Amino acid sequence: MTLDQKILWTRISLILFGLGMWEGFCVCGIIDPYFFGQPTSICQDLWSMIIDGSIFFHTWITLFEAMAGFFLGAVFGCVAALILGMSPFWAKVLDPLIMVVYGIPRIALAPLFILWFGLGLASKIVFAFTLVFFLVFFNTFAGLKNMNQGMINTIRVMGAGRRQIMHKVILPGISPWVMAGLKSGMGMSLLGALVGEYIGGNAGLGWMINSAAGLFETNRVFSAIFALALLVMATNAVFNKIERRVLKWRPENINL
Amino acid sequence: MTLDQKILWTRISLILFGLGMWEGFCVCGIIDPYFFGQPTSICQDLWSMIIDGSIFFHTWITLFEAMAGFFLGAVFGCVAALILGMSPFWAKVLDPLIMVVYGIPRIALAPLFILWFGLGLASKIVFAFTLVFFLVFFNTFAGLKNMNQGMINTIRVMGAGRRQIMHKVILPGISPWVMAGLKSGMGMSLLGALVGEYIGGNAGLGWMINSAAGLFETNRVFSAIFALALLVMATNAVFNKIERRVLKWRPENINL
Amino acid sequence: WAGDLKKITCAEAVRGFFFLPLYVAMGQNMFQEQGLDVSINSAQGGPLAMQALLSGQVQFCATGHGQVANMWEQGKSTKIVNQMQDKCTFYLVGRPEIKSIAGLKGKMIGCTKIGAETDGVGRYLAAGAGLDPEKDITMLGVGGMSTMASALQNDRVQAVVSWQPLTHRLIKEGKGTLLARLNTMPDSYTHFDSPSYSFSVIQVTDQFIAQNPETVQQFVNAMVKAEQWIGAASMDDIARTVAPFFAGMDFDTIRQSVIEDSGAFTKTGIVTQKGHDTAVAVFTAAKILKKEVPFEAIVDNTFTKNALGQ
Amino acid sequence: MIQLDNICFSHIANDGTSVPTLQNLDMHIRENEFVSIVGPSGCGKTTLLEIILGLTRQDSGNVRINGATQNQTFGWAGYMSQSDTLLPWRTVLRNVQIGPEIKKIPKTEYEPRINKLIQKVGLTGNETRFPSELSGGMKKRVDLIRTLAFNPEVLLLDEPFGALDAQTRENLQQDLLSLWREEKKTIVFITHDLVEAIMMSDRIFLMGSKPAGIKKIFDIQIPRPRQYHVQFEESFIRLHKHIRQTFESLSGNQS
Amino acid sequence: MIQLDNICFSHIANDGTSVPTLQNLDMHIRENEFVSIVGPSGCGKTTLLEIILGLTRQDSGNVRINGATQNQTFGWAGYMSQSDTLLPWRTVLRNVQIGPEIKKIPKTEYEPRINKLIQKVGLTGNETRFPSELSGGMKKRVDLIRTLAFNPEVLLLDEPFGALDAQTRENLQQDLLSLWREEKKTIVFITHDLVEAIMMSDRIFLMGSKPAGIKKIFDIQIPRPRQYHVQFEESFIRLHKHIRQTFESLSGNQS
Ligand SMILES: Nc1ncnc2c1ncn2[C@@H]1O[C@H](COP(=O)(O)OP(=O)(O)OP(=O)(O)O)[C@@H](O)[C@H]1O
Ligand SMILES: Nc1ncnc2c1ncn2[C@@H]1O[C@H](COP(=O)(O)OP(=O)(O)OP(=O)(O)O)[C@@H](O)[C@H]1O
Ligand SMILES: [Mg+2]
Ligand SMILES: [Mg+2]
Repeated sequence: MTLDQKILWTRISLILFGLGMWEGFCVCGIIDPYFFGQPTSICQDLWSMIIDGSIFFHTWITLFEAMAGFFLGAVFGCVAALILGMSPFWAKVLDPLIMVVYGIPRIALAPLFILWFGLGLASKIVFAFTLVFFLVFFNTFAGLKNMNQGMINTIRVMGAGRRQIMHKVILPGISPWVMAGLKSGMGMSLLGALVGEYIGGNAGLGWMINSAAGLFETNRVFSAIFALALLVMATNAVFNKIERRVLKWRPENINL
Repeated sequence: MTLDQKILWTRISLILFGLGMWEGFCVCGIIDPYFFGQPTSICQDLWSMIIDGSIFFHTWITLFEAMAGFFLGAVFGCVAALILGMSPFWAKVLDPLIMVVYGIPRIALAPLFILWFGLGLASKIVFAFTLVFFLVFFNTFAGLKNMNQGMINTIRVMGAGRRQIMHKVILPGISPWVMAGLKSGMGMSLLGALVGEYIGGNAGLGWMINSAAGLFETNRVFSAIFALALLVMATNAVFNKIERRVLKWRPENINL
Repeated sequence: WAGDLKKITCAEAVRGFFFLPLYVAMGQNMFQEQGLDVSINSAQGGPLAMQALLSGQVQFCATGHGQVANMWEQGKSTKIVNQMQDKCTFYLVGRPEIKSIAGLKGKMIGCTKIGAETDGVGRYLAAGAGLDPEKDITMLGVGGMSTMASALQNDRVQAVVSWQPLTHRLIKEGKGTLLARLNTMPDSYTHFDSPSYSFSVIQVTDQFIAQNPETVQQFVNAMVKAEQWIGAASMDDIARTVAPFFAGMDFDTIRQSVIEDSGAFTKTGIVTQKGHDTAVAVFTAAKILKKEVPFEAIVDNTFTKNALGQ
Repeated sequence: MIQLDNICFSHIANDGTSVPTLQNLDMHIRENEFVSIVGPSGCGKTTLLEIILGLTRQDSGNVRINGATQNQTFGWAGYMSQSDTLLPWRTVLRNVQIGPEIKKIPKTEYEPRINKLIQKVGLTGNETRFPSELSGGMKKRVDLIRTLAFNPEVLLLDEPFGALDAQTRENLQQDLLSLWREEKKTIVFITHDLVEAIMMSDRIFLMGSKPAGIKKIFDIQIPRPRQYHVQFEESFIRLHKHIRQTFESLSGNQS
Repeated sequence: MIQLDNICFSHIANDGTSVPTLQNLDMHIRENEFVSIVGPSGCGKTTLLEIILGLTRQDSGNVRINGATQNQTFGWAGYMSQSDTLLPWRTVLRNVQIGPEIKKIPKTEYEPRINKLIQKVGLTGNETRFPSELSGGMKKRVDLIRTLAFNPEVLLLDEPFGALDAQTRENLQQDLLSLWREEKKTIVFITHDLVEAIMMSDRIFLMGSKPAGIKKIFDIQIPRPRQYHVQFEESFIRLHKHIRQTFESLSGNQS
């Protein structure tokens, strides 16, 4: 058994064990399926949604919103950090203001979001965007502060312009930081899309969770969460692949 | 005028300019105060809450919840990352599961939060915690992967035990990463506390925003946001001070 | 065929049995018959749904009568053009050990949030049972249906102002006792001293009425037809028709909820002065409304009357 | 070619204090000259190079490159810094290619030259390794040929041969000298090895201890090409000793 | 004291391939011995030290320290690595203190020793500077005295004097030798400077090119203390040339 297989099997056993405990507790009456759902019922419900295809539709909607918000947030967060990194004065001026915008609960601005972006996909994408943006921004900016001046100098001396320095030194140099920001941002983009769906809509896993919770259908809530979990695992796997490729120059294991 | 003063004045001018535009647009009817509030009315409202002291009470509640969640999240996030950093096998096994837990919308689990933590401060703190934890965790973990093996080796060779290595090399070595995680976490702790207050309770800025929004009192919503903004600026200033002290060994300006 | 239909979006405050006629009109294709292609958008509560209406993102809004009154007070004039329920379909459910409303003295009552309609109803019921809503009970905001259930389960609150299907489930599973229901004429008299309580309604902006009277008429026509259909149909037929709107809920629960709420189904869709006054009174009790709200300011029965052929 | 007049420079330390490093430093390097800078550790040699390059700005005094005031214009010189500045995300080959890449020279043009350089420093077979997979001396060699591959008129080299064994070192010295001769470069060379300095340079600039200026300039008259055995000749040894003594008398306060 | 038998080791490169570095390496270092390891750049000297220390685990073969199998036990040796491993968040003084700190020696006890070390390497006045504020050579000196301040029985030094000017270098060589003599240390020393190796060592181990073993051991019989001028003596020069030739003949394939 290779290491990768071992990891996979341990993971699967853990999940099955967790589900088994959950089911067992429900059957024994230790936990109340009323609030916690019950794996077998959840699976039934999930199956019914697989049969009628509705789960795929809603999952796809949420995935689309989250990904769109994620990409926009990643690109703009990164670019904004790079621009501010170039001008320390404005970075200092804007620092608390950026933090304030980050700290404003988006839900308080929901009416404005609806006013500007409607109740369709756009407002959900914007919700996801406003969360991802900051996570990527803060990490990218911190990465810039941690850059190795020597590397930049060596390339600058060769007559490299701003764009070349950016492209050949800074971007790869901050990539471990950006990747860490993207990892946080990935989860947050889902949360953002879900919150956006909460506020108003008629599709997506967030909408599903919201209407099911509003009708106290615990199993349906957990069905949506299951679908979400699979979605997260899939995107996470893709992300890890990309990360490994981007950072393949870095020694894999540090012996702490 | 020193640089610091120049920064401060530019910042203040920016804010005043923004507020001026906002007020001007309201007066000219370009934007609708019903959705956007109006700075003068907001200040009036804020003033009335300063007079009766209620704003301080609610701000304090939110600050307390956010800070408690922040500290718990910071400590546990950091510790969890360090523990998993020590065992790459379990880190790989758990990676997608951690991501899944991170990606589950807390609001869907609100009934469980209430069941376990009630409707008081505890459930809000837990809300903030579950957001901060992951941001700090991901950054700390990424920091560990970026550690300099040479430094660890030098100290290890001297016979340092795990705790000493942790204390003398790893923690200071990952501090730029942890600080970046804490910066994101700080804003997120406020968002967590606010969302917690939305769900239930009878105090805090989130509760205030939620009830005001339910009554269409836009100005009151923005009053709470103003109070929140000041709160964010204050905590951010404190954070920057601490960060500068923790990272004072790092050259301040990188010439990009 | 579908291409000729006028696209309309209707926001609803929440997915729930309050808006049954809307779902029936959808499920029985009554909007299509009127030349409308309606889609429903659920929001997180009435205020947000109404913000969507005001910002022009949706054309119709299904919400509570009192909310419309509150919005008018805040300076945005809109009109109720049709009524879906003319009794309150909130229920007061206590923990099993609580036997009567009076038994709630010194206890906590959960509502969705302070200042919401549930808050007002809770205070009203307490007052009616001889308790002082300011001193003898504490109202506490506990959010939506599922958080409400867990707050009650965990004894964080001793009673909740709930609705269907939660009420039905709490009682069926022995987790609560029904302390008050409000959705029949006698109940309404007992607690509100009024035959009716204008509860769930269809709202449009004044501007939309002025610019698209025929669209409003088409929409209301379908609503009235649905309301009449509900009056004639069996409970099973109603439940079957709306079941797709409650995906994931078992049929029995849907059916039972419809039966429980059936006393509140509007007969005509017309808002009465009494109903308006009761709603306003409850919202005033919850300190949401501070001014008198004249009937004509927020109600426009002409479309419903047209639809009824009056 | 490179003219420094009355340069003063103080580092600003992290705690805000100002640490005078260079004081009234004058230096004039002619075109096609090979000069070495020697001086005690920490005297400001690296700082000096960075001022010449325009990476650091002097507090006062003038730097002129080809008669024009140095105005943070780059591209005219190659710089091999003392510390490891290889790009860790680029393989050996791609690190070496960065100079031509920046100059936008087509690959076909620079490829043969780069392959020759890699082969000369004995790194053939390591083209696809990342810097983290190299030994200390291998990194230095990559860094050196990265600077050479950039192929500028002027080369500023900060201890290029520090971490290399004697044999490799001598080979590279010869390679550098022939490059200098054939391609008419101007080379500024920092070293701690006086023999190396004498063997290679036209002139040696001796710096004092911090805050430092140029304390002494030695003209090396030994005819070129200088063979390996000149270092055992009487005149060489005398020169070596002379420089050594001047050095010691100047930096008596160090260590 | 340190005994290596038949050591084989391959690096696993990032791309997963295995790069043989050490092959059938035998080495025996006696107690209180001063040995140097020389070899072409990239032959595996650093790797060898790390295997001795237990930081890297050999693929096959045995490492014995004082008779016991090396089992990733630490604390018995001080290691000055080739690359910069100063802790950037500690000042010079606190970097040097880390050894005694780890050993939990009270401050009063180690303070005088550390102050003397700092003074000896000419870093007085820089105690509160951070590594980022030091020159390359200064960092090396801090690193050296950090290892010395730790004061272990065995010292493994990887090119400790690489970046230092001749004068500082010779002073430090003398300091290290007297420390070795007075405190009876065992020292393993990697250098590229054959003169330095001969001047300081009891024995010189010559490594071949990768995959390498110990190709030759030179016993240096020159009586101690060896004065500066012995390097100009006939016998010294002969030895130097001999080692040099052996070196060259072995690593003919390099460069
Ligand atoms: N992670 C790695 N992957 C592949 N090869 C490696 C790795 N680390 C080191 N090597 C190879 O191992 C060999 C020995 O490296 P080592 O650092 O021990 O050499 P060294 O003798 O110390 O050289 P120098 O004198 O240049 O410091 C080198 O050829 C190097 O390319
Ligand atoms: N950021 C800084 N703050 C304060 N002092 C500094 C800073 N950077 C360098 N110095 C000081 O400037 C002096 C010159 O440094 P420089 O690197 O130029 O020396 P060098 O001649 O290259 O030495 P070496 O031969 O050791 O490389 C040193 O004494 C160093 O302590
Ligand atoms: Mg230097
Ligand atoms: Mg080495």
